[in-house]
Amino acid sequence: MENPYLPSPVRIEEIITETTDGALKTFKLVFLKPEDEKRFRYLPGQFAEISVAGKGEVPIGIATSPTEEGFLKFTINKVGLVTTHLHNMHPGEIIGVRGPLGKSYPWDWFEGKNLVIIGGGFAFTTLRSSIVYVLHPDNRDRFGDLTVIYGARHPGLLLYKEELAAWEQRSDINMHITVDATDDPDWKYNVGFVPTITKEKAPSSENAYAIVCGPPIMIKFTLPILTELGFPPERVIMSLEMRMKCGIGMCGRCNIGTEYVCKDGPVFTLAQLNQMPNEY
Amino acid sequence: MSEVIIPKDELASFVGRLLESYEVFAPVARGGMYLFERISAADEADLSYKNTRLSPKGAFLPQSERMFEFTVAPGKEESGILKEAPKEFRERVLLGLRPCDAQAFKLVDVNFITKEYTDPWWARRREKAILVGLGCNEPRSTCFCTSTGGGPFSEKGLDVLLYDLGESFLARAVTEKGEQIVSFCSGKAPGESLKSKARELEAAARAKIRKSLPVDKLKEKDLLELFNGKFWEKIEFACINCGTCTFVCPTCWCFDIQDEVYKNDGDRLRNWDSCMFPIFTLHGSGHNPRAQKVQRVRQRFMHKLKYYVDKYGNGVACVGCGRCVVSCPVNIDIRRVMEVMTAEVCEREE
Amino acid sequence: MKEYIPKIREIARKLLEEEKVDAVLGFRKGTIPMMNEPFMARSASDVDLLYWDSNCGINLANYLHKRKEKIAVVAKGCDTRNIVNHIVENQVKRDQLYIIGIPCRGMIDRRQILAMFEGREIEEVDEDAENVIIKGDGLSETIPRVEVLQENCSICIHHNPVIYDEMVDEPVEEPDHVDRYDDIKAIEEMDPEERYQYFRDIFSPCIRCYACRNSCPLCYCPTCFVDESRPQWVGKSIDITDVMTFHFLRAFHCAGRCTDCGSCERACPVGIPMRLLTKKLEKDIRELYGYEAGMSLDERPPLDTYRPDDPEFFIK
Amino acid sequence: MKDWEPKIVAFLCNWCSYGAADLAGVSRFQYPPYIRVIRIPCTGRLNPKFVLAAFRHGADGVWISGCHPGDCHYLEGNYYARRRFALLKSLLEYMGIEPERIHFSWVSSAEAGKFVEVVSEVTETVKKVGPLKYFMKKRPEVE
Repeated sequence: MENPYLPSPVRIEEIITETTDGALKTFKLVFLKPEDEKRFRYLPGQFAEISVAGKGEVPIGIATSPTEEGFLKFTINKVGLVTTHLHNMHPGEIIGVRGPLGKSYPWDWFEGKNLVIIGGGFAFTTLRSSIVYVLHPDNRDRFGDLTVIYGARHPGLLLYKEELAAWEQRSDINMHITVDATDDPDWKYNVGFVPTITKEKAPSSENAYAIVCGPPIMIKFTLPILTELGFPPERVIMSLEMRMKCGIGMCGRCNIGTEYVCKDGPVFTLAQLNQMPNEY
Repeated sequence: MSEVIIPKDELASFVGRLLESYEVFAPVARGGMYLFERISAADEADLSYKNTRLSPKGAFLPQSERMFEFTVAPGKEESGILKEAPKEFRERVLLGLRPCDAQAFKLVDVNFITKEYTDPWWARRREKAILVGLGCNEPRSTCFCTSTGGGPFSEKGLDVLLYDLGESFLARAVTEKGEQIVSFCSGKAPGESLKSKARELEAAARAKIRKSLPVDKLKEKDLLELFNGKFWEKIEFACINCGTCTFVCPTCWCFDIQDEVYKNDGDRLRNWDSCMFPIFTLHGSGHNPRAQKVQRVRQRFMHKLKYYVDKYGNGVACVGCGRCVVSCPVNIDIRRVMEVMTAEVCEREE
Repeated sequence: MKEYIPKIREIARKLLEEEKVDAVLGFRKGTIPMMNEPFMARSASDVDLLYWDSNCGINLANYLHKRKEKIAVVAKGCDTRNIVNHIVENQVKRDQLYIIGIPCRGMIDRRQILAMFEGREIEEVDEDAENVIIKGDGLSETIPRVEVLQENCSICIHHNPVIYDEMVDEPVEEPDHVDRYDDIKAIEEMDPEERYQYFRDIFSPCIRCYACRNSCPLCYCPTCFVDESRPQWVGKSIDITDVMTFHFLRAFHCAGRCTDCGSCERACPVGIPMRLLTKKLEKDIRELYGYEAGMSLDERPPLDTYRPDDPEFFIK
Repeated sequence: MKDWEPKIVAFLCNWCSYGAADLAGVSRFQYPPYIRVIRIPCTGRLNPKFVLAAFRHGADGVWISGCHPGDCHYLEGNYYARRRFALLKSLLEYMGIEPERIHFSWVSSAEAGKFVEVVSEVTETVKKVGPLKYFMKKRPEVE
């Protein structure tokens, strides 16, 4: 019997400090067993439980795209017991990964559609996965225009800075990077909150889906703008966070009404969320 | 299916024979209460009990269970790698459990055995278990199993059903597995008079359950209307947010996963958890979607009586055993909550 | 004690009608024998639900902390001592409260009665001044109430409220000679090994439901030590070391504050006599510092004060 | 048991007993090497949880030491602590911890001699009672 609670051992290959405050680090992980890697088939939007023996597990969105083979990346905020311990670990050490878990963004719905990806802060991880996935030559033709609006409080808190810069240069993606504020005279991109920039750039809702991921306050002010732009709630896709333990819909804590965020989510449409109790 | 008579003075030898082939769990008297525990001698089982204080769910979902073990010794190759804790899963007989509790196992199965995932510990124990139920001649005043799809002699989820006929038990096999158990009884088949006595007991027991609750109405209620009901504030007032109701409940399955380290070795354990505890849903960020007591109380009742109903189309996640009614320190009575939730007019929060 | 009900309702009605309070905290009659439910009457129409008998053992002070409204509270002796604690510990203000004092004659030990009639269904338990009357399926027994009181009530020396705005009746007589610590002394006589085994047996049925903690008016920390993870002071399994560590620290948090109201034992679903720990601390504090919890608004709790000449025989 | 060496956790107040340990070291006094010192700002900071945690992690004995009454750097921290210690010791013993395992002392930063004396006495007593029997966290007996 396959044990869905058993993490696969992985080696920490590399640890990248992403932000100037040091609170976010990206962990590049490599499976110890090739069969575990083969089994780990995922799509952007899914997450995994990162397991540290003796400390516990944390659910983290997968930052890599399935088009990047041979490793997984997770960008982890230093918050509690497990993540603090992770931040003190070094390349070469062994941890565990359990997954992939949850539902991905609905990629079959996106076929032939334009995509508007809106992200804020460190919630950009599964969005990065999505962008890399869409931009991959095998996939690019399956989707229409790709617009990305990504903001952080200041330039030092933006994730994946090199990739952001590279995407800015490409013609097959409309990239809008923004920060809430900066005193950096060399800052070449937008300044302003994500909702403001969304309004300003006004991506068309025509034949489009929006994926929105970010802190509650950003979501709160972005959703009305998407409505203004003509996105119906069925085409606004969101990803939720919850305290989780099992990640497979059994331990009982992450439900919103009838839905378990870990298994039935974490991806929901705004239309679905509107029908669910407001308890998240 | 076959029926046999076990005279009461032969019960011990019957249990003794079971003990030779199975792990046997049975009601055991423990300091002023009964608990469902594994027994090692036939005379430990006491079938004269009314019901156990805690439900028998611990036989499949122990309060604390070792999931994995590991070493964190530095420099060792296997350091940090979890291995499934070695366990033996022998065939086990749950002897004399109440029909409501057997029904509860079926309700919990849908959580642990799903098309995507199977909980290995629950599933292995369930697979190897034979459930020998004991019908309730004397339902308690807090029992309401007939409202929740069961009954004092319900065969749901059982392999064998026992009737206590006074001088003897009538054992009826309900499943193939049950036949196996019945074959351990040396007794003969019941005559017509004992059979009719069993039927009379059953009818009398049903008549003794006075409480009838309109549980079916819950299906039709609007989820958000119930969720936003104003009545939750009244229901939750007395609640002290302990975990008693959830821990005594046969259908509460929530658990927590915890790592422990003892010098260089460690375990990943799972322990019963409760939606009554604030930490149950506390995010690392400090945000808590169910920070208020009223939200947690609502979660417990909504989960049992509405979310479960809507998600699985399987009835309510309550079997009417009455344990939470008896054990709640502040007398929050799920029967009263059911009545409020199924009332015609549902007061909504403005 | 049912005879107090009309007076309780009368006072409550007056207070609510005259808008002297926003709510009256008391009990309403329970749905099963020997249980009542803490209840907040918010309008005159709720008043007739207020109820009182010898099954009101849950300490209502537990429902007072951090409340903003003006509340009348029906309070027996131990409840008022916990209210004093609350006021001293700044959990509630005196002028927010209108205390309706109950001269208490002790609460019935539900667990004991259930055990006495194990196997038989008790359907109703009634009481008069002297007796408890138990009725059920072919059952009708009269037992003198002194024989079925909760243990803490049988050794209670403060039946009457220590603080109140109005009494529902004349004070009851307080007993003369009560040895509150028989059981504690017997444990003190044991050697360490015996004591450990004794408590191990006592605490092994614990299911970690925290009913003892949550029914206790003293437990109001925003985050309990059992939920702290960095560091984690106590594991969450039913391992006996964790269970005993929990009970040790829970009791210690009550040191100098516990009024022996018995809510913890009453709430425990598996019948653990955890008062053996809090009572030990109570005894020590009485002997060392001459203090009794919750008796005066002007005294600091014993662990929040000191005397330069406090005993220090155990310090090198 | 012959090779057993006691583990003693010593919670020393920063201003007095920790200073005494320092002075004992500087003065090259010899004392038994079984104590693990944890510096605390004041004995008033000692939460009973710390003592339980020490036993939980396998300490055979715990020793808490601070300034003499009246000499507290924070004026009265040790007075408060003294009451807490009396109850802590009593309740620990009541639940089965041997009295030989829990020790308190007042040692000023000038009393390197007393520091050595107390370490020796604590060590001897803990040695006599042997390894910790209860309240140590072990692998739980669960399924």
